[in-house]
Amino acid sequence: MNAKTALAAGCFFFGILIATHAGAQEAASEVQESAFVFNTLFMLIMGMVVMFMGAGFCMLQAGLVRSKNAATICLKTISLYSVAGMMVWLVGYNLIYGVEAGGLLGAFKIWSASDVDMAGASHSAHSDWFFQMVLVATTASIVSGALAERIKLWPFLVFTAILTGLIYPIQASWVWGGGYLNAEWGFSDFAGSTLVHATGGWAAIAGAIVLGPRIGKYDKGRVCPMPGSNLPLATLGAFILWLGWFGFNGGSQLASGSFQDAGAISKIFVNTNVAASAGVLTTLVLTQLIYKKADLTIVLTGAIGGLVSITAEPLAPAIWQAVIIGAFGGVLVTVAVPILDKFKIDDVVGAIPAHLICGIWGTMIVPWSKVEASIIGQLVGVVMIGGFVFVLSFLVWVALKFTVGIRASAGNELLGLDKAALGLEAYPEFAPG
Amino acid sequence: MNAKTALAAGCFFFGILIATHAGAQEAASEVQESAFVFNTLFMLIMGMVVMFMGAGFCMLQAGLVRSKNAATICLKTISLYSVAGMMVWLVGYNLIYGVEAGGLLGAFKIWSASDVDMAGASHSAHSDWFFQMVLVATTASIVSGALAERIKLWPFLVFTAILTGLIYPIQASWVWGGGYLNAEWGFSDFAGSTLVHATGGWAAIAGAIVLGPRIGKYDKGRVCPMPGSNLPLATLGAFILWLGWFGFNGGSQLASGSFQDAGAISKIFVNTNVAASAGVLTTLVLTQLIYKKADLTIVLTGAIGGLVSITAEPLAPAIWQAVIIGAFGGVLVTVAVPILDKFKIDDVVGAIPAHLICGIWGTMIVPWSKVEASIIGQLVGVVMIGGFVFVLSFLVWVALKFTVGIRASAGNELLGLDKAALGLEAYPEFAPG
Amino acid sequence: MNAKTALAAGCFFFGILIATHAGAQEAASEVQESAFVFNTLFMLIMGMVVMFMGAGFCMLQAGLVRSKNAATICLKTISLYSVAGMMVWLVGYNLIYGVEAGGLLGAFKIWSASDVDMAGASHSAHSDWFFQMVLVATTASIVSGALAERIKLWPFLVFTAILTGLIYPIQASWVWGGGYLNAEWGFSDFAGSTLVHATGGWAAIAGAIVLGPRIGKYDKGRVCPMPGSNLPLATLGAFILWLGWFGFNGGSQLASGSFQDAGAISKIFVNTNVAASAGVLTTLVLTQLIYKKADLTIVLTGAIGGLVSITAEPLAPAIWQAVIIGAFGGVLVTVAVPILDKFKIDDVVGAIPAHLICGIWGTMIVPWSKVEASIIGQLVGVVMIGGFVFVLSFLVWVALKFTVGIRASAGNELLGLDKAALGLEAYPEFAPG
Amino acid sequence: MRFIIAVIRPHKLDDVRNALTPLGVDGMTVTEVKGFGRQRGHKQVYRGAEYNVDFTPKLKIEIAVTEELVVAAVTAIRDAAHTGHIGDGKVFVIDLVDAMRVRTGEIGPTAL
Amino acid sequence: MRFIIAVIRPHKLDDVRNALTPLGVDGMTVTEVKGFGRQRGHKQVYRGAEYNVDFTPKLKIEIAVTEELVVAAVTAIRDAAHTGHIGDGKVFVIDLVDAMRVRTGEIGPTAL
Amino acid sequence: MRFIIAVIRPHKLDDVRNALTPLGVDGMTVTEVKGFGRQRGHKQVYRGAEYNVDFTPKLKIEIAVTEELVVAAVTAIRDAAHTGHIGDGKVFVIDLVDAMRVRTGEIGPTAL
Ligand SMILES: Nc1ncnc2c1ncn2[C@@H]1O[C@H](COP(=O)(O)OP(=O)(O)O)[C@@H](O)[C@H]1O
Ligand SMILES: Nc1ncnc2c1ncn2[C@@H]1O[C@H](COP(=O)(O)OP(=O)(O)O)[C@@H](O)[C@H]1O
Ligand SMILES: Nc1ncnc2c1ncn2[C@@H]1O[C@H](COP(=O)(O)OP(=O)(O)O)[C@@H](O)[C@H]1O
Repeated sequence: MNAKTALAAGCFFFGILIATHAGAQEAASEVQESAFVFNTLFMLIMGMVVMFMGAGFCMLQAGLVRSKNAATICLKTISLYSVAGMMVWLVGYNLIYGVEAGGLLGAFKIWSASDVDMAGASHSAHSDWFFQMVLVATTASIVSGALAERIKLWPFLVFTAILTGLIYPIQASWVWGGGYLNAEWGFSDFAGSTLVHATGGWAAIAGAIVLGPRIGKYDKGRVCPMPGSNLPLATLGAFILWLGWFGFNGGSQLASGSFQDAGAISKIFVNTNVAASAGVLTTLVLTQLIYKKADLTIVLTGAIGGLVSITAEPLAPAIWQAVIIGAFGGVLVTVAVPILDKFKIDDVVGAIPAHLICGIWGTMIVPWSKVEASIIGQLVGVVMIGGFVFVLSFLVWVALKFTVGIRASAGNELLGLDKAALGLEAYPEFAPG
Repeated sequence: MNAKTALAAGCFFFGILIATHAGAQEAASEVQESAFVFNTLFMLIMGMVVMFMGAGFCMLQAGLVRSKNAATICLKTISLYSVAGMMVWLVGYNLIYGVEAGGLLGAFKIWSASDVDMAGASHSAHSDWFFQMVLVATTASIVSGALAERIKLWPFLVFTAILTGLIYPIQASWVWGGGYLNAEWGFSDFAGSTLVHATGGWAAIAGAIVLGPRIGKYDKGRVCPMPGSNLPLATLGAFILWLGWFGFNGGSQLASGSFQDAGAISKIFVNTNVAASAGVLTTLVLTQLIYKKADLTIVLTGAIGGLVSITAEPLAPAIWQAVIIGAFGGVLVTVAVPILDKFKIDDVVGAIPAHLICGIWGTMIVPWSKVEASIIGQLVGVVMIGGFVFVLSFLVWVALKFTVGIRASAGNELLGLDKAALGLEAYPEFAPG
Repeated sequence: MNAKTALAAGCFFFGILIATHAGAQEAASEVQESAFVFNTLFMLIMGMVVMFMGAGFCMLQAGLVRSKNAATICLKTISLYSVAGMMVWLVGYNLIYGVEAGGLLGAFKIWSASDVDMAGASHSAHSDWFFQMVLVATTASIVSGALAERIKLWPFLVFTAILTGLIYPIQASWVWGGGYLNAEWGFSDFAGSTLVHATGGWAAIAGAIVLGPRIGKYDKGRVCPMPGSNLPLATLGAFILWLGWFGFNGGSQLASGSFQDAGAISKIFVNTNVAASAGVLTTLVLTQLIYKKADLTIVLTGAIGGLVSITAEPLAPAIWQAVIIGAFGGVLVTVAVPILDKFKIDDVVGAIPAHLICGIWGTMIVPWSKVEASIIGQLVGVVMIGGFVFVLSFLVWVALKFTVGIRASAGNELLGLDKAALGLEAYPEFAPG
Repeated sequence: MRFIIAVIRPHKLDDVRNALTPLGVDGMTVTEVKGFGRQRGHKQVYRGAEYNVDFTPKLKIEIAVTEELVVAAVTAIRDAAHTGHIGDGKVFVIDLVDAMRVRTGEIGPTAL
Repeated sequence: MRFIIAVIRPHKLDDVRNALTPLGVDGMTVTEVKGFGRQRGHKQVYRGAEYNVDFTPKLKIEIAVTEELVVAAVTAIRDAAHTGHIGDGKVFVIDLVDAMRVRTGEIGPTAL
Repeated sequence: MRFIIAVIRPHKLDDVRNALTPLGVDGMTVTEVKGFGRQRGHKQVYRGAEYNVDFTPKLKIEIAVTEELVVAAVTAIRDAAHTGHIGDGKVFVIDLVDAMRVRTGEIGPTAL
């Protein structure tokens, strides 16, 4: 090879290099753009589905309360979703994600999107905010169901603001924000069995204790059922929640634009679905065996229990493991519903069995399918978050109780909150007893 | 460099050129295909969500009418959606998009897809048709709610055909079709505060005036409320509408396959959500202050009012601006509901406050956040479209009134339209008063 | 050109070759990854929408039964969805897709995902499983509506298990699994007018015959209507089904990541929508003409009839053909509802007219728009699948009848299945007659 | 004392009540009932099958009054409930042996 | 004149009405009521707690008839409403002092 | 025999029933009614318009008893239904001419 040819060859290789490099850059940016779009749209669509869970909770709860309190629970559900939206913007989001690695408390700062230049991001900041916000709203919805039929509207909304603005975000920062539990204990909670559901459940049980049971629920040691007024609506609610859970668990993958992500989401969908089915079938069989009657309302709670159980880890388990995890959630629900009654904790819609107890179960069973998780790490997370949420919620409830009061007057409770607080009736034409 | 080497080098650069060019073409076509798929799927999915708003309107209205008219409003809602689907195909679509730049009237032509070769398009023509169609159906749904409980079925459907086939498409062509208002005035209405919502509201108010109030609604100067029969259903409807609005506003970006588009859609989602939340919380607080009772039905209207308010420009505002825009929508709704009653305009479900008044507000406030829009341009659009829709609708209503008649007989109205026109009852087993 | 230059040129071309090859490979893998993601997410989202049809069937049926059986139908709907989820996993899926080309029977094997390496696949195996599963659940939902108000819960669930685990998968394998009907007859059923809907309809009619009509439905030769208790809920159900159908028909494209696929899905959406609209408007006009009253419940069945009619081929027809196909579905529904009553086949919710009769119609009309399909091939498919499903279902129903019994006792039927089997009431506070 | 049972059209309730109040009748008990009478019910169609709903919704009003008030009350009801069409309703008068106000335990006419 | 109050099983309404019409009874008023009697209500389970719903849904039929018709009417009701099981219901007969048809103002037996 | 008609507050039903059972009253018929009395209804607001709902939901209890039981029954009802506030309700006593148990055809006091 002479110099000239060498030059030509050099040119050649240099040219190729440029071409390849330019191509690679372009390709990389295209790939990145495509992934950005996939991830962003995915989180928006899944977030939209989770948002619809608000309607699910609303229908479930409106169906399970007595008709004299149905309009009030509807008002609470749409209001709490609105409060959550405001609080996550004003404080919550930056409390969750403004925490430093291994830290315990994030930043107090109104959120605004940082992604003026989106080219470096995996997905749009707004889409992330939206998805996180709808998760927070879920937590607040859980509380409203348990305390229905006797709590006053405004104190409830004050608690909701504190829950969605402070309590939830702080504990969520420990895990999803990369804080203490994530950094020190490798606590693993994929879509929030503990962070979302048990948190809602702890806040609910604290409220139920401070608030006390509905008048007449526990009479002379007997449990006096107060049957839900509209079971088809409650069933619709359970179906909507089930649907929403695909968004909840699937969306928590937080990315969709690659083989791995799309495959993972698919597996999450399947596991989520079989866990819910297993929860349904277990409660169906158990209530038939125990009570000789298949109890629709427990079966609905069973579906939710199965869903909560798989939420901590919907990706790692094999299908048969997901079935077992969901089925045991159904067992827990069936057992826990009457046990709560034993302790005179009046949980109108079964929020505590489904979200708290199954939330703990789902979190503790993670190591079974996910090797990176440890039982001890999970336990620390469950206890630490549980303790934090329960104690703080309890204090807030007590504070509210002894200042503005949280409980409707006995007269108003007997009359029904709809007439008392709203001045209207949910079903004014269908005279209830 | 000698000739040969020069030749080699020439070949080389030429080769690179070809390679790059071919690569670029291929890459371009891949990018274009990917964007096409993103955009098309996005519009289909968002369109699907908007389609579901039909169910939302149906539930909202079925919940807010008296039970003796609930089945009729259900029939109307599913029928008007069907009529809209036919009319947009037969005339509407080509009236909207067949207009010449700056023009006032599009083409009268049955629509069929032009994209035999999709390679040049940004998205599939069918997906565009679908999305436009569901927007039109929304407009028609607005009318049905305001006129409920007294209008005859068939004249209503005739009006619906005219509204969805002529009135809506003609005014929409002035803006979205690139016609007069767009070309001459830069009128800006991103997702249709005026084009969809105020248009529905103008048609509704014209109808309400021609039709008159329900028997007994205004008795000796007093307003005699006729409470909605099923508020949980109405709440479900509001939730579904809220959900649908993500499709409505988000989908109006009309594209999703780039950083910019995906980012924009995300921001739209967030702004849409906070505006609705603000509408809810404002009406909640205001009704509590004014009436000493939080009024669920006004809160639901407040959610919709907030949503309509942000619809004209869900992208440009900062979050805090969206909050204010939505909140003021809530104020307008709270104030407008009783004012309409003062004028004895009987709007059964609050369609006029939410869609017309908030639609105007949302359109007029666009320049606050979007520099390209001018107050004068917005005003011209609001007035011109309002005048056109109101006058034409009024004439059609009057024409229908004096030919076939639009109002059910007093006997049928007292009996209830369900029994009178449908020969059945919405809730036959639950004896209403 | 001398040797050296030739060498250089050779190098050059070789280099380009490599570069192009490598670029092509990379590009190919990116394209493939992008298509994989598109296809997978598409099937998950569409599957999610189809899953929601469970809620649609539940509401439709809960609204169309008498209130004393409403909770039971809710329990059945959520339970059958769960049973289907289990059975498709345990046997169904591998029966469908484990068949050899042209074969009649697939493999009996629990399903697990094969796509450890997703790089070669068009979409994730889990997403495919999910989409197939929700289709199967649809079939089972059809049956539950027809047999409502008199069938015992547990035998119904046993039948559901057999239907979703064996009957449906075996016949589906003949077509979608590439089995006999596909290989030998080119039987064409895009989204399942026959495979899903007629199959559900055949199982339902077999059950209705074996089970007999509700007590009092046919009294001394007269038809004694038993009006549905909650028509707004039924309308909600129809809307949800309509929504779900976009997932059903659109999702059956099974791919979305290309011009062709995205364009096809768009056309499917449009055709699906106009067919449903045509079904609605036809039944609306016909019931008004025949009965002088527009019958909401038949209109709802008409929407579903239009949808089922277009399901066998939602892609090939021009819009006007889709309109005609759907409209004739509406005619069939209007005519078939009273004819079934003539034969004293008591189909509570109109499942047989909508799903079976329109399913056959939709399948037989495929050759009109799709040249590859033949009338004879379609006929063979309809008859063979119809015969197989009907006979097998009939035998299973008879077997169940003479072993455990399928019919609630007359006392329980009069009392209502809710009180009898569930020990609760759907609407305990709204005293029904 | 007499116990008046009046079956009237539902939308006449306010008129009847307003006609009775001036007479000094300040208590009544209203029940939603189904009336079967000369008035035919209405035809309904459900999924293609016509059938007759035999009953018409009515309200039943029960009023305990002192003897002196009976004629005035019955006349007032008639005037207020009258439309002249079949289905206007009926008024029945029954002897009332005794009455008691639960709140005070008062008995007899003062309890009304 | 007599005022007959019959409490019957809900699904017996048509039978009872059909039994009365031939006798010349062409008016009656029906109310949905809850009956407490020897017939036990039914057990319900709600979320794991069993409880007894004490009442059974019944229909109350009120018929004003002339004295001559009372025995025939009561017998007809008994035959039509009878099943032989606990919960068949009761018939009460009260004296009817006066009756009026609102439409015409007719009074006494012709008003029935 | 007497026919007792008592209008009470809805949540007092169980108390009243429990007060009557020991007296040997083992049948009664309960109807949901709307009461208009001195007790004002409640204010409701609907979409910004206030209005008064004049009626209050009450339960009407009908009990056929033998003459001896009347005083005891009425007293028992009063004690059980009493709260001392307006709206406690009323009890009316009517003469019962005859009674029949449908199941057995028994007539008179044994039918109660
Ligand atoms: N004999 C009766 N006993 C009890 N209720 C009656 C009797 N006759 C009529 N009614 C009640 O009065 C209502 C009106 O009766 P109807 O015969 O239609 O009135 P009219 O006699 O004015 O034509 C009926 O619907 C029924 O509720
Ligand atoms: N003493 C009574 N006063 C009023 N209603 C009664 C009385 N006894 C029975 N009833 C009514 O009759 C219905 C049937 O009574 P029940 O005791 O079950 O019948 P039977 O005597 O045939 O066993 C009860 O549900 C109740 O509505
Ligand atoms: N004269 C009457 N006739 C029939 N029912 C009456 C009469 N007076 C009262 N009632 C019934 O009794 C209920 C209680 O009456 P109210 O006047 O409020 O009680 P109180 O006299 O203790 O203040 C009323 O709601 C009504 O249903």
